[in-house]
Amino acid sequence: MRVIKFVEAIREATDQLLAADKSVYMIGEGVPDPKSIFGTTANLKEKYPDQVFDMPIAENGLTGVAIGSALNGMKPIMVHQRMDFTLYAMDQIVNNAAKWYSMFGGQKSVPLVVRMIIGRGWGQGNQHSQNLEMLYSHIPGLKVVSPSSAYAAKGLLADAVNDPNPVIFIEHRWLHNTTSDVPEELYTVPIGKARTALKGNDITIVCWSYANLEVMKACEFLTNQGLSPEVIDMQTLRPMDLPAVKESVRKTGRLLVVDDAWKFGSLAGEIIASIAEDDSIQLKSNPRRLTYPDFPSPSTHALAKYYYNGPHEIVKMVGEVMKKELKLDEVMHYQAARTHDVPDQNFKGPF
Amino acid sequence: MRVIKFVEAIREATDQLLAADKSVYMIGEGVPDPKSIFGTTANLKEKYPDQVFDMPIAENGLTGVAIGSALNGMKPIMVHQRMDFTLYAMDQIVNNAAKWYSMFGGQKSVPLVVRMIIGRGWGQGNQHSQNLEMLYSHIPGLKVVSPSSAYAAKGLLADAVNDPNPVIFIEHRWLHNTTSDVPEELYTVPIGKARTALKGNDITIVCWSYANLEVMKACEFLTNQGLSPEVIDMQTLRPMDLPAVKESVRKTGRLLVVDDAWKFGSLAGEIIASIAEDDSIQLKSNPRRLTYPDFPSPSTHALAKYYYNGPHEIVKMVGEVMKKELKLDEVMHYQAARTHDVPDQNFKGPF
Amino acid sequence: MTDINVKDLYGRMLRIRRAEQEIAKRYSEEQMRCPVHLSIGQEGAAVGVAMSLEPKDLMVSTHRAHAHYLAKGGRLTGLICELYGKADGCARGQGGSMHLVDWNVNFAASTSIVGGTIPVGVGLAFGSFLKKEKQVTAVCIGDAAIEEGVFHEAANFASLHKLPVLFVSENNLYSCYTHLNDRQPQRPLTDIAHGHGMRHLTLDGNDCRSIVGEVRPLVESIRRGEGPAFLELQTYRQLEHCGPNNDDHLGYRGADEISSWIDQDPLNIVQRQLEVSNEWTPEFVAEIEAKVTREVQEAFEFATKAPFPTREELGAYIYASH
Amino acid sequence: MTDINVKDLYGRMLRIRRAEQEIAKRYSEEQMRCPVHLSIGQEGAAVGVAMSLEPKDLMVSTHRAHAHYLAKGGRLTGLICELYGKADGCARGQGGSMHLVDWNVNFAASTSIVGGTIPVGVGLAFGSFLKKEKQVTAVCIGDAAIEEGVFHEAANFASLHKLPVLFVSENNLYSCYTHLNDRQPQRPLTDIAHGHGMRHLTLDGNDCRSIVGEVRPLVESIRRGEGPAFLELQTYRQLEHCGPNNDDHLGYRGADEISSWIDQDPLNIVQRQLEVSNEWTPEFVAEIEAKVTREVQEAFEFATKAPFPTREELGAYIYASH
Ligand SMILES: Cc1ncc(C[n+]2csc(CCOP(=O)(O)OP(=O)(O)O)c2C)c(N)n1
Ligand SMILES: Cc1ncc(C[n+]2csc(CCOP(=O)(O)OP(=O)(O)O)c2C)c(N)n1
Ligand SMILES: [Mg+2]
Ligand SMILES: [Mg+2]
Repeated sequence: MRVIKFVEAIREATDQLLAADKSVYMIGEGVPDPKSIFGTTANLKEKYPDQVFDMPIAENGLTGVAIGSALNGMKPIMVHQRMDFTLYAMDQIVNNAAKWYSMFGGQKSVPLVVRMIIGRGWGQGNQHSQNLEMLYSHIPGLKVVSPSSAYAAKGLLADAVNDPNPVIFIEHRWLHNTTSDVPEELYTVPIGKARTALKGNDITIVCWSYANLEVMKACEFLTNQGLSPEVIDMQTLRPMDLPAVKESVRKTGRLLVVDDAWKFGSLAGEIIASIAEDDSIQLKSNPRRLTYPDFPSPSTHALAKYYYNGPHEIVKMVGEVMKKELKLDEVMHYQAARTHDVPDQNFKGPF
Repeated sequence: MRVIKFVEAIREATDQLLAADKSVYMIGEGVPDPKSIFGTTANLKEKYPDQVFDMPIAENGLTGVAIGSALNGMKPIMVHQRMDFTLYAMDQIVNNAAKWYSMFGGQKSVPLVVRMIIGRGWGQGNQHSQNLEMLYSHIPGLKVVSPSSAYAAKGLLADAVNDPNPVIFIEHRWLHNTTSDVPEELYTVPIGKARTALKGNDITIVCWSYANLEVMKACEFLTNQGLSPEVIDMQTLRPMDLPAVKESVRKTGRLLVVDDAWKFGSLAGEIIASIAEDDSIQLKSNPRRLTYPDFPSPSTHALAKYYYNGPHEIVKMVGEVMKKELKLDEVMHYQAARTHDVPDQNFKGPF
Repeated sequence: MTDINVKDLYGRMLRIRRAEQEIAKRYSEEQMRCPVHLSIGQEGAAVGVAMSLEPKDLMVSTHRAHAHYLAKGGRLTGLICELYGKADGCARGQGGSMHLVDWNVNFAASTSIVGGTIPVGVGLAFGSFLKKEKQVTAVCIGDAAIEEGVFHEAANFASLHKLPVLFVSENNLYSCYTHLNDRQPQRPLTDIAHGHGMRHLTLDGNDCRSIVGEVRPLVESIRRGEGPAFLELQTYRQLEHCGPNNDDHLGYRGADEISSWIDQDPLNIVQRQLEVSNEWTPEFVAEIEAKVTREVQEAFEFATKAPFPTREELGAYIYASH
Repeated sequence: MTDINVKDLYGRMLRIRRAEQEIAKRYSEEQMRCPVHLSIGQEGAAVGVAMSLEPKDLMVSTHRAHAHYLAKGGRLTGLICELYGKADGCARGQGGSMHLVDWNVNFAASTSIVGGTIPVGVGLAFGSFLKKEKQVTAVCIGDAAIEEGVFHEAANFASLHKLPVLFVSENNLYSCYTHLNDRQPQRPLTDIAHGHGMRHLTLDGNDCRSIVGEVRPLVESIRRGEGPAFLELQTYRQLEHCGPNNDDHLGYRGADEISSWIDQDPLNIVQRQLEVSNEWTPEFVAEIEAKVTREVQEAFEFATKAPFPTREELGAYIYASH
């Protein structure tokens, strides 16, 4: 199959969706500009001049505009270069988009997709690195997806655009240059379905988005030591495929959730609670979560370095859940040798 | 001691805080008007003309204004008649108030109190009945309190105003006319401390705000049947007094969290997860939660009736956690005889 | 203005007035269990704007939406059932007074968050623009809604793309109990529209006939693509902000102010116009009163007897399916 | 304008220019690991406004804040250390380029959410107003920030209460790569200020001397309680939106546009003024270049050698204590 980048997968999906349905349009600050939202919208304006738009800096108002247009037959895809900016738009997303279908008794829904990008590294700091997945995942009426690969990105975007409900589409900036097999034709990855990224028997590691990469890397160091972890990549955060998690945990009896977000009130907590509540599940040890600490990421790389979890922390936590002494030096050395405030050596900032 | 209403306790605390410190001021839509925010700001404008302000309908901008004034030496108390309206203000609350202290390396904090009222009943519907406690409780840098009585309201408001950090002060509309013993002089109830509302040994019921009233009522029907529930009234949602919950659960071995908010991603889930993670706690049965269902409250009273949990649902859920057949008819009759879309017979709407 | 049927305007306003008076009268029975923001005194604005639109044109409104909904042609039984929380309500009882909708007459929505429908209305117009449909959207708001930033964001976008939007601000001087002067600097409201590069017009919001006379050509120019416009309609709410009563005893507005506005009641103004044209005959009055009263009584009778939604409808509208 | 020391203005602008040029030069070393939005070309506006204020007056700014911070008197070492993420940074490295602060010189804050500091600035002024302090707050923003609704909410409140605020919009025609005409309707920016009942003024943002001449009296009128004012300063960013390079090869702005603005570089303008007054002497040029270069070199030397914050500072600033 063909291997392409995550950004290219988004771009291609958008291209195909715009071509397939003239009611689809793409809007966001910088969408038609030379930087083209990290490449995800490159050349789309030239190809679909009547379906691709820049916008003023007015996140709430333009979200409302997108909602209105959706009620009038369009299928907007909106994009924000950082999730942090979408706090401006909470009123329209939560009070309107999420509630339209319910508050008018099922008469019209809002087929809107809002892409939001989580920042990390290169000094992003407090206001450019927040993962606010929880703020949206808590809201009835929204769907929330958070793909971990180019393949999932393309398929979930296609499913999101065809969904009659508002869908929050979360992209981690550090996924943008990752690659995977991606079919050329348009296909869908169904919203609401988790994916077993690795089959195993000893412990269930639940994750999504960029954390999935770190978990898969950690699993190399785990399998080296004879462990057999099972990895569930959620893909959709709401409505969540809890049955998939439960099925896995029933088998392994152990649970670790890795969530790149603040701990208190995290989705990781929700998943643990859902397992803990279930009488039909017997755990062999207490479930655990690995998250951001409960404060925002500082700008200086000297401190941001210690803020994020990588394979080292994951392996360590697996050891705790397994109540096993695991060897850590290899994974520690691996992690120490990596860049820590850029996704790869080619990344030179700024965003 | 003197018994007064919740609204009067808030009004009295505000009065005393305005008198004690000229840098305290009160602002909100309708604060000086004849309805005086359900009575909580009655006559304050007359008494403190230079410290009490109405405001334009501009929640985000005025939150920013309050933040700026706080940085310049003032201690604003802002109020919103519904929590739903504060979605407009998420940017200033989350990106600025919550982060100021951290993003400038500890140089200035924002001593701001934002009162938010949760609506219920009389057809409030999707946009006037949301409990968004979770959206704020997830945010590092904020403190969040949610008192359940007139006594706690006065004391927590005093502690909030004296706190150098931004405090979200959540009031359930149905608490406004409830009464309790309240000292005349100003006192504080410390932020961050839970309260044991009832001592017992069989099950720990965790709750806060209006749910505490329903839980206490349910406990009458539980103690009648020989059960000994312990009730923990959290009072503060962030930073949360998890040690108090743990201490109680260590004793009872059973946990039910009653949370008047949507289930998925609820604080109730966070509490359950925190207990489930803790190796040092042995539970006798699976922890459970009782919450709003995962959709917004409809306007029509014919359906809102089935939306909310009362003593009946609480007793039933305690039975499930205790794995005991509990008698339900008495509590069912009690609940059926109550009004369900108004807090008491005197309430005639509209808000 | 020769093609304006003033008797028809009177009939449409009277229908709204009588319906809302009946709501006010019966509200104390406590069967309409939702907040109601009545438009009594503001019917001229609603009918004037609605009659300047074509049926295919869209309208959105606010918490105070009864008049707009009815003026646009919304079903009276749909409104009354909605207030009673019945399954035949225009939003199946899920919405209540502040959440009205009737897509059959292109009344797209009213919602209860101040400012909430403004960008949605602009978005409806953006949809028309993208689809190249010659459809105008009227965004009906109060005087306070322009304090919300989202108004400006929406207005800027509408002006930038010359979208077919008519912003209608019914300036009734108050936001709940707070006077305009305590919320905005003293300058004409329409200066804001000018700031966004938009055309604007200030009219007597109680003179329905002249609203139609002025606004029809404006709407047609908007339809032709000449860009959005902002209309300030000066009017007055006669009852309390929310609820069925008069609350002037609270003293937030002066007796002179009130009485001068009552004198300028939109029904009075049209009556005087019909008197001048000798169309105000006892027969006309009797006939229109009878017709309107009958419709109102029938709607209440229908609504009070109509069934509530069944429990199955609780939580039935979480997600739309493909 | 006789009391304006133009040589002093030149020196202040040059300090900013040389500091930012050094940042640009060293950025590729990858030791300043945070986004930088340089103000090269816009120093005249920053210095002109700062020199119209008194030291006790407050200022807030945006993502593009280096010039404002330095013009207001902010420590150069504090800025450079902040870019390097060092503990001596003005925000202890927690903020980075977009989060500057120096309360010693009343530079209250810059933040990275567009529009975020606007109401905060108005709030600072509300604080001064409540405390009856004769302190003016300058709210420095770009041309795009006025598209955010929060600007309007803040402007309305400032105008309503006649707060001591000077809004300064540096109109450099672009928001990242998007031209003003693709974001706002074609009308003077200042019409927006008029809409909020505010005084306004449009000036050549590169002519530092005339900015000071015009703005000083304006600031004093604001201080006297005559209400806020809005200043549009027309200027141009010479480098890329974010980063150390020129990116005009991307083709988003025309060569003529660029060259005419480069010709109007704020340093050139003041140089010409000094030539006319015969103050542009080789001695002056040599002396000021040497002084500024020395300060800049010392600051970088200090910053590159300065220690990073220690791990204990991670998570040290969650809550302030009593
Ligand atoms: C965001 C938000 N803030 C506050 C309110 C409470 N509220 C309901 S109506 C209203 C006044 C609106 O005034 P205006 O826009 O002039 O409309 P009018 O009521 O006069 O028709 C207010 C403040 C609300 N519903 N939504
Ligand atoms: C709320 C928000 N939306 C978008 C951005 C991304 N962004 C950063 S700077 C900028 C352009 C700002 O333009 P302007 O206000 O004219 O300032 P300039 O960069 O020209 O100085 C944008 C869109 C942001 N930081 N915050
Ligand atoms: Mg009004
Ligand atoms: Mg600009």
